[in-house]
Amino acid sequence: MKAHRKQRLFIVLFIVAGVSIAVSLALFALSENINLFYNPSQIAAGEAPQGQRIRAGGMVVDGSVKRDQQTLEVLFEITDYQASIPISYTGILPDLFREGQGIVALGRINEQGVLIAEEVLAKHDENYMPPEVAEALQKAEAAGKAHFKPTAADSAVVTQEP
Amino acid sequence: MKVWFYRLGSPKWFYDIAGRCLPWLAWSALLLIAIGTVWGLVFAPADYQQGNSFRIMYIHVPTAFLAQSCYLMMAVAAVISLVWKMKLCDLVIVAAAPLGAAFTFLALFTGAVWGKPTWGTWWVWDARLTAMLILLFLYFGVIALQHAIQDKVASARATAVLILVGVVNIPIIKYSVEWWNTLHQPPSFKLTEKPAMPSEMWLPLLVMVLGFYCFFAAVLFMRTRNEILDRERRTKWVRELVQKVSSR
Amino acid sequence: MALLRVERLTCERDDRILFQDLSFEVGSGEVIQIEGPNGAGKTTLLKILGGLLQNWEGELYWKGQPMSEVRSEFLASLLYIGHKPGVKAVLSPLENLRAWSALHEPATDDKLMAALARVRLAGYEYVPCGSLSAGQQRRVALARLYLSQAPLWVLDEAFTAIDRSGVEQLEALLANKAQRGGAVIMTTHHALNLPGALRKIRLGKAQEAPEVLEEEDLL
Amino acid sequence: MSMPQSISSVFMAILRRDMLLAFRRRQDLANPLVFFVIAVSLFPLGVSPEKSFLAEAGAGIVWVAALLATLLSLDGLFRSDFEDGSLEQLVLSPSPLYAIVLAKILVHWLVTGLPLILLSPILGLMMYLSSDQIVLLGLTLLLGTPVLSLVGAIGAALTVGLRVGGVLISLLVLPLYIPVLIFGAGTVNAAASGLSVAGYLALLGAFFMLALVLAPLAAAAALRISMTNS
Repeated sequence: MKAHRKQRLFIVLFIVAGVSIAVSLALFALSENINLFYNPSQIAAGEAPQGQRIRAGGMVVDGSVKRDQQTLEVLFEITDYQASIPISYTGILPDLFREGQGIVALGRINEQGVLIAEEVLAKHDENYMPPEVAEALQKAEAAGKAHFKPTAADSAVVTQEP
Repeated sequence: MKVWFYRLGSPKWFYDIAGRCLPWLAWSALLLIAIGTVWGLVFAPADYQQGNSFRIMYIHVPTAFLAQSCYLMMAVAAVISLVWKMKLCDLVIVAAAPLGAAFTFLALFTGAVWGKPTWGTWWVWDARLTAMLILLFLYFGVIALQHAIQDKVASARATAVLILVGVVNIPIIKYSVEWWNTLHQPPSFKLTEKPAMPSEMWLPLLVMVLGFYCFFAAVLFMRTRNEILDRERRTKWVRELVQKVSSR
Repeated sequence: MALLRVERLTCERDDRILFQDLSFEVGSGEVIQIEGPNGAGKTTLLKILGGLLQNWEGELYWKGQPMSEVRSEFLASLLYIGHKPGVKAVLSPLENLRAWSALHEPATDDKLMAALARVRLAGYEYVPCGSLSAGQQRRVALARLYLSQAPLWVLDEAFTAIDRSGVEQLEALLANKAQRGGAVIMTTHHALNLPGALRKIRLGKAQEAPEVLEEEDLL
Repeated sequence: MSMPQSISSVFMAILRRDMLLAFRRRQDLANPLVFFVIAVSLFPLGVSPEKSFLAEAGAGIVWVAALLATLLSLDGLFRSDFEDGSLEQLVLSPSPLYAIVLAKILVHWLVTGLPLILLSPILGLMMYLSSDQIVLLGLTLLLGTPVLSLVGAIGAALTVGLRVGGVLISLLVLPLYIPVLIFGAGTVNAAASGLSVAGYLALLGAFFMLALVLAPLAAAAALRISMTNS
């Protein structure tokens, strides 16, 4: 009878050991910061590979959007409030694309360090508000009292990273 | 304690209690959803960025909640079914699986409809969306296995094992796809924090979520009652019940 | 004390009650033959006793203790040969027995060869079982009876495709088993010639109209 | 009553038996491999034979094909044992079913997963992967294919004895394969982008350990339940 108990104990120990190894490996992986998503400071620091398809995300810099008059080409910059990188995109932008808004761009970085985007997706945050409130906030921000958007936007970018 | 536990597991007892709760649940679901719909669609203000399209949130968020809650509930039922062999839990799982699949599908569908105006695309291979799609596949697997095994007891046990394997995998799947790619906004509702939207926007959402939960509970009770009648059709109480109804 | 005790065993499959409130005991030295028409649930009963099925109500006791608590001891005391003999067609009789004995009853190759000789398979040790006749394949499975020290044997139609002299030989084996204090539960279509030890349990005819049950029975 | 045998001797006995069975039916073993090679070579034909595309998508393609090839071979894991009654004998063994199932899965991996890994360099060359990427692809497959066998065994155990078994396994198991696929192919892509792969490999290792210890538990429970199917 004892032998059966011993066998069961052996299996339980095996399972416990395996699970603990799995957990420690997973914790190690977490510390390694796996990422398929680059923020502007990483790209500016040259961490992103050139010529590979990557994803970059950040806020569109106020006043940086320049539209070509003849073609659909748009040039703009995105920022994470530490660094900014230029993005070029040819095509129709989503409705939600506007300055100060978070976006995700898919594309390759060329030699000049410009991200040539194949796709631009507008990211919307969890902050919903009526237009009047937004207007009031903007006015307040213009008056230099509240710093509403950047903080909310920052948090939106940070959540994209593990 | 044990008596109480076994009473809870008794199909007849559940049939009676569920029958008594049913009208309450159904009416509150109807009322809450009606209020929430009107409030959310007519009275809540438009969003400063998305305009009116954000209003689909009032369906999208409750369905997404339910899709996950339903799987969680099935997992709890699966544990009880495997450990204590409570028959009622098997019936609840049978009743819940198609509901969960339906809500997952609805969440995905409304998400796609919402994604078009906001993100500029119907579908993106984003973490939350992909995880939801996989959840839908898990539901399909559960339903398929349920129907593939003839023997009722074996079918329930096998399904319970599958659900539990899925539960272990759901966090893994969730984090895998999250690291892989993300675009979706963080949850609009957190239990621990004040929602990041004004009360005239989230109160109707709260009403809708409550309404959908009531609706889910009502449909689940109805379906479970049907399962009970089918499974217990040879017992005395079901026969008496049928006689009473047919003589009326 | 009885080796195996069955209390109020009820089983329904596919919406049909096979047997209800079945209670009996199996003591050492007994050979029990389960009888009944086709579809009466003989195989199901043996599978339940062997611990293969789970969809039944009632209690099983092994040496006075509830089965769920002493399951591994019970399995170590059981030899079960089912409808399907569990013989691999691509393996030879010797390889089949080796695989079985590694799991159930450690034995040297010499012992395995001797057991094969007892079931008149000497000379076929290295032939793939797929090329043997049905009766010979069945005998590969029955060779386990000559190796097993387990106190309880559960044999479901074990004599299928076995010729007359083979059956006689097996009858002697069973009688010997009972004499040494073992117990056998079996089904067979053969009329068994086992003076003294044989007891029969008859399962009722398959019920056409299902019984009305009290609610507690189904809980 | 016989004394139970040690877990390791039971494990080895099952290993020997199943390897022998696989060897006797070796012509069947080639099928998933042939499928693997054909499935991979469909992509250049069906999508694009362009070098840049294949170099970028190659690792993912090989991974998807390996996954499907494993899936194809899963149905046989318990089925033949179920059909001839051997499974009853395994389930009724006094030794822990956990160890028996683990041994059977190991054999499944040795005869399907391992050959896939050995074939992967050739397919990597056909997909224009660099030699570093090919090595890494082999490494991820080494960590990942055991997970495919282990998790697949749960699906096989749940469906053994069912008529629709083969198709149903895919439905049950494929959603569970997705994390392995993401990180398996992701490792090679990350390396191509010049990123560190240690984290990816650690995660694949974590999946492997978790599946190694938990999957036999679920598969054993599923097998006991499936004994009702006849």
